Amino acid sequence: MSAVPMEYYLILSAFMFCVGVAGVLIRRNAIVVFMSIELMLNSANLTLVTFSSYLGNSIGQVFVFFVMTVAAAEAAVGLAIIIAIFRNKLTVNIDAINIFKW
Amino acid sequence: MPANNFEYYLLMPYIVIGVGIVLSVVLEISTKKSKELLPWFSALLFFGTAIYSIFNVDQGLVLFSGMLEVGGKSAIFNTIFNFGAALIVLASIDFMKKYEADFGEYYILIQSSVLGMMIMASARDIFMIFMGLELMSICFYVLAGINRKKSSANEASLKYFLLGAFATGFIVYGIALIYGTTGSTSIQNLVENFVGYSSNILFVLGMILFFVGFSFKVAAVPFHMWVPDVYQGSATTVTGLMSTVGKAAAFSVFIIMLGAVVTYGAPNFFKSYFAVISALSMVVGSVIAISQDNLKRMLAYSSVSHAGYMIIGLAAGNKYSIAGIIFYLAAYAFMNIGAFSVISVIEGKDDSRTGIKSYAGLQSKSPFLAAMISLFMFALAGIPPLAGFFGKYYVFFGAIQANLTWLAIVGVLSSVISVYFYIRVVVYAYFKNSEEDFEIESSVGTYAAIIISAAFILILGFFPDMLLGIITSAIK
Amino acid sequence: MINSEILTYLLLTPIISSVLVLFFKNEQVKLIRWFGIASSLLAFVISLVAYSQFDQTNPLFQLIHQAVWIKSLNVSYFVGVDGISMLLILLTTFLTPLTLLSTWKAIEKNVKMFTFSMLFLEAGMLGVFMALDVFLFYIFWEAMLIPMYFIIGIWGGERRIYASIKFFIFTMFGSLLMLVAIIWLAVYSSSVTGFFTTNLIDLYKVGPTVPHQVQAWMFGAFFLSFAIKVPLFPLHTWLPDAHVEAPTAGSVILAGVLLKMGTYGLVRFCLPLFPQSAVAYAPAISVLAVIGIIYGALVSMVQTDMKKLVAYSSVSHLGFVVLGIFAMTIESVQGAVIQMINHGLSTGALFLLVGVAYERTHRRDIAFYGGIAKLVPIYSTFLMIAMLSSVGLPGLNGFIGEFLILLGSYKSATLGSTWFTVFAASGVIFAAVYLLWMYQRVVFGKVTNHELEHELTDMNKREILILVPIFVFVLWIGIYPNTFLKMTELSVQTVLQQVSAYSVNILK
Amino acid sequence: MNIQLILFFVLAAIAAVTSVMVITRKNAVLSAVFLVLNFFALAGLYLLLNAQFIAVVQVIVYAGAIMVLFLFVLMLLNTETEHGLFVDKRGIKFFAILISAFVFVQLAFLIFKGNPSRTLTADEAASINAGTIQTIGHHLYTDYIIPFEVAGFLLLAATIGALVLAKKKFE
Repeated sequence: MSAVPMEYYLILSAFMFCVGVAGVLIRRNAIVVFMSIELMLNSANLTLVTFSSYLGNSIGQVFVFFVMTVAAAEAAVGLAIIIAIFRNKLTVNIDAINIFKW
Repeated sequence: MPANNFEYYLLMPYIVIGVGIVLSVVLEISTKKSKELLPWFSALLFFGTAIYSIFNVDQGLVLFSGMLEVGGKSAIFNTIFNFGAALIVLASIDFMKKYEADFGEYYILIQSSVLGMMIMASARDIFMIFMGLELMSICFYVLAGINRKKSSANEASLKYFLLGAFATGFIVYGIALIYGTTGSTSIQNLVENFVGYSSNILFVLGMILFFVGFSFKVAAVPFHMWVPDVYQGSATTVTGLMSTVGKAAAFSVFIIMLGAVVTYGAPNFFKSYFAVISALSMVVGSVIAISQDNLKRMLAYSSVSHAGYMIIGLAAGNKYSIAGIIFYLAAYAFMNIGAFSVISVIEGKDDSRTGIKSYAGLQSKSPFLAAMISLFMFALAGIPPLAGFFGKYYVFFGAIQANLTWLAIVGVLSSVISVYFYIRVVVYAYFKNSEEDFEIESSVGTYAAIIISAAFILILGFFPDMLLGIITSAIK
Repeated sequence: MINSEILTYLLLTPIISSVLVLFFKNEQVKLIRWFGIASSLLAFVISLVAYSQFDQTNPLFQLIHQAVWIKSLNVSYFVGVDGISMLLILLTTFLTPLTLLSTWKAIEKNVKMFTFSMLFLEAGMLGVFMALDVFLFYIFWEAMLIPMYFIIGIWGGERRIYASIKFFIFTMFGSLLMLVAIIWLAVYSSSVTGFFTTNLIDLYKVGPTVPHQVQAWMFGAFFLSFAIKVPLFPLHTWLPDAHVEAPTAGSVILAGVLLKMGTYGLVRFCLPLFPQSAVAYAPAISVLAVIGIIYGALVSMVQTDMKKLVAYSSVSHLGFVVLGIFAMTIESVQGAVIQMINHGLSTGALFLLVGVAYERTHRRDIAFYGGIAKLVPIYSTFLMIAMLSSVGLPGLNGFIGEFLILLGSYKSATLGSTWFTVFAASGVIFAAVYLLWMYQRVVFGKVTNHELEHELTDMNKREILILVPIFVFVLWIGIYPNTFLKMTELSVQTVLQQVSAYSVNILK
Repeated sequence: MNIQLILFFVLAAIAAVTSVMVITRKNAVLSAVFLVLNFFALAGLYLLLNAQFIAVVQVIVYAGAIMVLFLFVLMLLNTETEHGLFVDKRGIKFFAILISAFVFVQLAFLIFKGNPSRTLTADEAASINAGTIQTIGHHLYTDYIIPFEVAGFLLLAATIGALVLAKKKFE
């Protein structure tokens, strides 16, 4: 495994993180925004696993396990929120659900 | 670390709330009367835990192989969380009926969020911070949209959720880098070797990302854009909860992560970061609040600027300023919960009567509420000798000690600006004549919350040493 | 330093009675009024007792009462008086019952709240004058803002909201900068004394050791706060608004006592805490004071509204006080202190008299009145006395203060120029012009307006009862000022000694 | 070239491309599908990193459960496809992309500058051991039992929350 320099993984994860950030900022569909956030979380997971593996220490992977739990919980709540809003407004476009100024 | 039975009494608050949640779920499932029982049960739970915690501040213990720090600083925070939550529960009883969302689940979620906060404030490991944060946040996402028939609540909930999860992304990425550079998630390790780690650029980057994520949670400029909409759209009592104890929980994490700076006097590498966001928050929050006509929205911007004042303490990073932050958080909890309780009484169905115009001539409708909202506004504006003043005083004191006089000056200037919009409420309540006619339905629970908040604002104002003494003994 | 609790009792009297007022019913208007007057009279009696215990031959702070308050910041509840503050405390307790009496007819809306505010305000003012801990001083300084804000905002005139907010924000702005300076001093004090302190007696030793560059900033912060309150030109713009919109009682207290808090602060804090800076900036500040004297007088001259005229005359009179303080000679500072009292009495009387007319006619413009001498002889006489006292006629109180200030400033080494005196003296002449001119237009000649004949009735017993005590003191100070000068002499000397001890090199 | 390196580049390329696809597709369903692909690529990378347990959980939990939930909601709501990505608010979106690109450059620079591989030399045996289900399970039920308990409360709260927000009957 030492064949792949650690930086490669980190750069890939940084790239995914930034793509996720860009997705949150430019997309208007709430579900896609949420998916972009999942992308960010996954990039963080990749970093954690990379470090964990190169440190030879499993704490990072335990943490990833918790992040996944949280992501699942967030997905349940987040999608419930999106369903609730869809029932009222029949749209999940962030721009269209603006009563207040954003 | 060996933990014999004797030491478990310090764990009581966590056990009580945890068991309370389970009991509440059982109660909710098993009986139709849960709606009437749960609020009182929760209030009892919270008051009990708060009082129990405050008597344990002079003990300190790290349990569960360095996961949880009980007693000491965490006991102070537990008191703030539980007391605040108890007041909010009292204020919710009648309000949630008016808001058409008096579910038993509401109280279970509040209990869970408080458990999350307690875990955040007691964390000695980044795992605990993260899990506590998420437990609290997920409860808040739901609480913000608890009445799913209301579009405003839906919107608040969605915005809070998306930006909260976005912030979580930053926090997790930051944690990943911190873990990678320190090889552990223990805060003890982080604090002890802080200076050594800080030479590693990736560690500093991780800390900054972590702090950016939490800056979202405390609503500091430029990470504040969600605040006004969420605070305005959520149920008033929920806003009261999020803006006070929720914020206190996030600040407790800042204080934990800056432990090296506070306890060991390590150089504060993040001074300039905190100084900048605090100056921005104070000024932007105050300036935008001036033009707000909706009281909830105005208080949302004011909470941004209050976050700024508290962050001054983080920039200063000495013991005085940290004690100041904790004092400020306690005072802010009482002031804001009081203010939001008054708003919840005045508020009508369908989010009506949250505008400042509804407060015109309040004095003739209800002298009590007029006096109370004025007291809360003066306290928020930092007029001595009310609790809000001492919060600011301690924080400024720490800042000047840390040679951040310029920040203190920015702070007082933005206080002057903020005076304008706070006393505007008083102007409407006392100096203007009533424009609309409505009945104010008095409510025992809410009035109790208001009176308790007001009493503590006065007590903390006249005898600040009572609380500050406890705080200093807790953070030594 | 003998401990005495008399000042605490004095402070507690209005506080407790203001809380008690809240337990009355809204409808018990008469009872509330009597209660307010009775409790403020009680405070006056207690202040007289305090005065009887006061030792004029002791230059130090007396009647001290100290108790630990906030241990963590080493802030104590620490009160005491010297001659200057004793005099101002007496002025406060003297004026409060009179103003409460004056509102018998004028205030009908929400009497309970009004009485509460007035008593609370009295407590705040007393606290300001007796606090010997900078922190405690600041608390009282700010706390008294709230009742004044309500008094202007609820019972004021048409533009009361604007005026009250302006008043509040102006004062707040200055005082918050002072707060930063106080904290800075407290933090700095630990490097001199080894512990944080806000105790004034300790700070008198700490303040002068502050490096000059920083001291200038500290001085500036304190000075700005006091200058806004005084108000010194060009920070005076809140004053005419507040004065005009406030109800009569509010104006009387505002002019009579609140403005004195600014000048008192200059004497108590600015000079002794930062002597080097005070001496260095004295000429510049005196220029502002002199501009204020002349500007206030000129603007008064063109006013058509009586209340506004009196308000601007305050700017002019307070200019004298500031000039006297910064001339830093015994005569001038003593004159300044006497002038503070004078202004409280004579301007208070003028506001009361304007209020008396306003209650009857609801008009304040000079043009509306004319030839009232025949209609209301007592009123006209009283107005004459109040006016002459304000003008500074020899034999009345105003003369003493202004004369001492001019004399002192002429000899002053800090100012270094006699031009200040020359210009300031012109202010005296202007004052004679605008006041006498107003008097002539209002009182003499034929009755210009026939409405007056129906509406304007002469003063009743209650109103006479209010004004006579004031005039007693007007005459007393005018004829035998020694009673009052003796009281302040040693205290003023102490202040000036503190200044000269640290700034000898600058003076020479 | 080493086989691991080749595998890394293939998987990394898939992960990178699919992540871009997720945020650029007009149709949300397509985005979700690409996200699933991305998760599979990540699972592959985890295997390369000797994290077998996490790789499996990634597939089961993320790709299997969470994304199915996403797709399910997408189908349920049947939302309209968005207009083109750059039809409205072009300035803001361009700016956002610029910021993200800037952040990426910054991160990449700092990663190279921090040069973590200089200090961290992978110990193959330790690394393999760290990723086994045994080690992780051991940690989970000893040192990290308290966070694990909290996770229980978290899931309870999330369940209650989801029920409150989405249940059909509204009393």
